[in-house]
Parts: sequence; structure tokens; C-alpha cells
Amino acid sequence: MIGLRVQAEDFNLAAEVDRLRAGRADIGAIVTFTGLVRDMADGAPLTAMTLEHYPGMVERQLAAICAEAEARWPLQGGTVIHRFGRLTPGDQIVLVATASAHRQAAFEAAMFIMDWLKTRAPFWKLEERGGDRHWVDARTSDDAAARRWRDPSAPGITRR
Amino acid sequence: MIGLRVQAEDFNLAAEVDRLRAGRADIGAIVTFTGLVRDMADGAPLTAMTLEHYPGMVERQLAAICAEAEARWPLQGGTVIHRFGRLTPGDQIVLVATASAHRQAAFEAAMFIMDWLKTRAPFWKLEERGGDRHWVDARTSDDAAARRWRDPSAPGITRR
Amino acid sequence: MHLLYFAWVRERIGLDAEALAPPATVTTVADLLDWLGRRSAGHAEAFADRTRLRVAVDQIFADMSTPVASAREIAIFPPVTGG
Amino acid sequence: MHLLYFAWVRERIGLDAEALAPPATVTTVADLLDWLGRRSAGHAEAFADRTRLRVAVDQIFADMSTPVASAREIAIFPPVTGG
Repeated sequence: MIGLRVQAEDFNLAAEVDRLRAGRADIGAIVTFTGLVRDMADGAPLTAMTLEHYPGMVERQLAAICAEAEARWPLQGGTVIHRFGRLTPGDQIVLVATASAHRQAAFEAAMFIMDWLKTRAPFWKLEERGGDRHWVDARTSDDAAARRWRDPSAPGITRR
Repeated sequence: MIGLRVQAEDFNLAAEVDRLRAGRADIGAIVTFTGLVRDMADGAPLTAMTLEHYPGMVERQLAAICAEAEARWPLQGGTVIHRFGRLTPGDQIVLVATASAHRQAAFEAAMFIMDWLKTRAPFWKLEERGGDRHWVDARTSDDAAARRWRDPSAPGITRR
Repeated sequence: MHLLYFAWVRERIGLDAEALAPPATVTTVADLLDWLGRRSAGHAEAFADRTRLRVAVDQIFADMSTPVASAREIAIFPPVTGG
Repeated sequence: MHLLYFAWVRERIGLDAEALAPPATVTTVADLLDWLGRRSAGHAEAFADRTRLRVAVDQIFADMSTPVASAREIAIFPPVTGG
């Protein structure tokens, strides 16, 4: 029920939310997360960021993450879009949108999807700063954010 | 820094997010929450929902809630729009949008604002179902959701 | 003192606002509700169950012991249900 | 066996993929990394610090003890950094 796309093209937040809402009036809450390329991540100005991905495994991992979100929260729909290729500061990277009757489910499912996507979806970021290029290191804070959803008391667990 | 509006008119999610992003490339994450009128909330089909509000106090309470969010999380901008008047199923009620360098701050601040708005902003919902009309009761789950942000270990507290 | 009523409190009383001058014996929100409750059957019904009421004194949430003597605007309403 | 390399692993090796038939003594991911590491200076450098590597066997995250004998596609890459 959560639509997945991995694409080079940009996406349109409004169009995606309209698609979730179209023709129905049972949705009480829509949460969206948009990730953007920052110009000053960690110091020197960023010229560009290139997203590399592992075709095939990416779709498989995103589908598994979304299936788990749907099992844990009563969602009425959702969308996950992740771009690849060369992006510049201000560009959109990722969209997660979740729809539910209740706000807590929509919020938690969107956070869950983002946290797991950060640690389980095979994408890699290459930053360019002027002439320098370097691969972004994984953050331990991302691992910690993903791990907390495994806790037996984590949101969504009891709703299985 | 968080823009506040209490209005009868509808709002446009894309326009509000574009306004947050305009002319800057330092934002890493934008979270939006849109609350919608549901047709079947708790049983019989809903004909309409009328939002009554307390002018003056509403703006004061929303400003206080947003000021607390800005003190707790490093936000780069935000928008809160709450409608009043008679709405029908599928209509938008409320928008909360938060922008930050980091996703966790954007998510938590949006959740915080919604939880506090639910329990502290003087709005009242009147539901119409066919010929019946009744005022919506406050939910204890909303009180609990708001209270958790007072816990000394709650998100944002240590970032003050 | 300007009194404001919202939602079903407003409907039961049949007024959205009234300007009143309570006697000097009315010093707290609780005193005010006692005094207002005697004004009409609608007031009495609206204020019968205080656990279902919330009060704002000059637009700030109050409780039953909050002083009202110097208040300019007091609003009485059910628990809020926006969002 | 189809091997895929991503990000700086790909750059250090200088290849994004190669098709290889490891000997029967290569039974686990750890064995495979040992064996691959002897193929070139680039392989050796890419695989020097295993704490910085992640491995997927047939598109499922694996660890050093995961069997590889029947695998069709093995990908070796740094910890992921999408989102």
C-alpha cells in the first residue's frame, strides 16, 4: 500500500500528498518528511552531492521497511521516493509520506521508515566541496535511531 | 520564526513548504503534519465539522507552544495554520511544518507542537451527523501524549 | 468583568459573552462559578460538573483557586479539542 | 559468482563488478574477503579494515560467517548513508 520509487528525477510533494488524499475522506493525518541537500553540512560549502545506489537491493530493502511499517501501524497509504545521481544544495533527496486515521501512527511510521532507510537502504553519498570529494561516513546516531525501534517497548510494537 | 495563522480559509501545503525553503540551502529536513476531517470518525458518517475558537487566546497559546518548540529544538523555520468555521469530510483542518538541519529535530518539534496544540489551543469541534450534532469530547490519550513532553528525559529537554 | 463562554457551555447558557460585576466575596474561579451558577437554569446546568470545565483568566489557563478579583476577561469552556 | 562493489570500495578496486569463481575452500564471507584481498593492491586496500565494510549476499545483509558457496550475487560496500 506504500508506493515506492527510486529515481533520478525530482519529485513534487504536493502531487504525492494529493495522490494519497484523492477520492477519500477517511484519512485523519498525513505526515511528510522531505530530506534536502544542505550547502554547509559539516564545514566547507558543498558544491554537489552524488547518491550512488544498489539497484535491486534498494527496492527490496525499501519494500521490507515499508512492509514492517504497515504491520506495526494502521496506515491508509504512503509514499517513499528516494533519488539517486548528482544533486546540488537545496535539492530534494528523499520523501516519506504516511497517511493514517490518527496522527501518532502517521508520525511514528514516517520516523520509523526514515530511521530504517538511513541504516538499511543501500545508498551512498559522495560530497564535493570545490575540488575535494569524499564519501560520507555513516553516523552512529543513525544506528542508534534505528535500533530504538527494536526495543520491546518501542512505538508500534504492541500494535502488531 | 515559526509563522502562525488562525483562519477560515483553506491552506496550501506546497505553498507553505516552498515558503520555508525559499532562497536557502541550509535546511536538511522538512516535516509536515496535515490534519483532515474524517468522514467516519467513531461510527456514523460525518456531515460536517465546525471548529469554534477563542480569538486572542488561540494566538497567544499557539505562540507559546511554538516558542517552546523553538527553545527545545534547533529549528530553521516553521509554520502553524489552524482553520476555524464549518468544514466537511476531506477538508484540511491544521498544518504544522518544521524545518531543521536534522531530521530528528524536525520530527520531534512537529509532534510536540501537535500534541500541545491538541491540549492547549482553545478550539472546539462540533460534529454533525445527519440531523444530530454533538461536541467532541477531549481524549485522555491526547493529554497523555502532551504530558510525555514534560518528562525530564523527553526529546528536546536536554537540548535547551 | 468580561465573561466569555465557548462550545457547549455557550449553548447551555445561551450567551457567548456577558459583562458582570461579581460581589467582593467572589475571590476565586470556584467562587465565580458558584455565583454564576445561580444566575439562570442554563448557567446552573453548564457549571454543574466542574470536572468538564476549563477556565482561562485573562487568556491564561487557570484552576479553581486562581484569583479573579482583578481579572478583566474570564472564559469558561469545555476541554479543548482542536488539531 | 557475481561480485558488486559500491562507493569507495568500487573506487579503490577500480571495478564496479567482476565475475569470479572462488575455490571450494572459500565457504564464508570472511573467506571470500581473504581471497579477494589477494587479487590486487586495490582489493587489498579496499578490504583492509573489515569494520568499515558491509556485505550483502544475494541482496540480503550478511555477516562474516554467512555462507557464500551457493551465492549468485555478492555485494561489498561501506555502511550505507542514504536518506
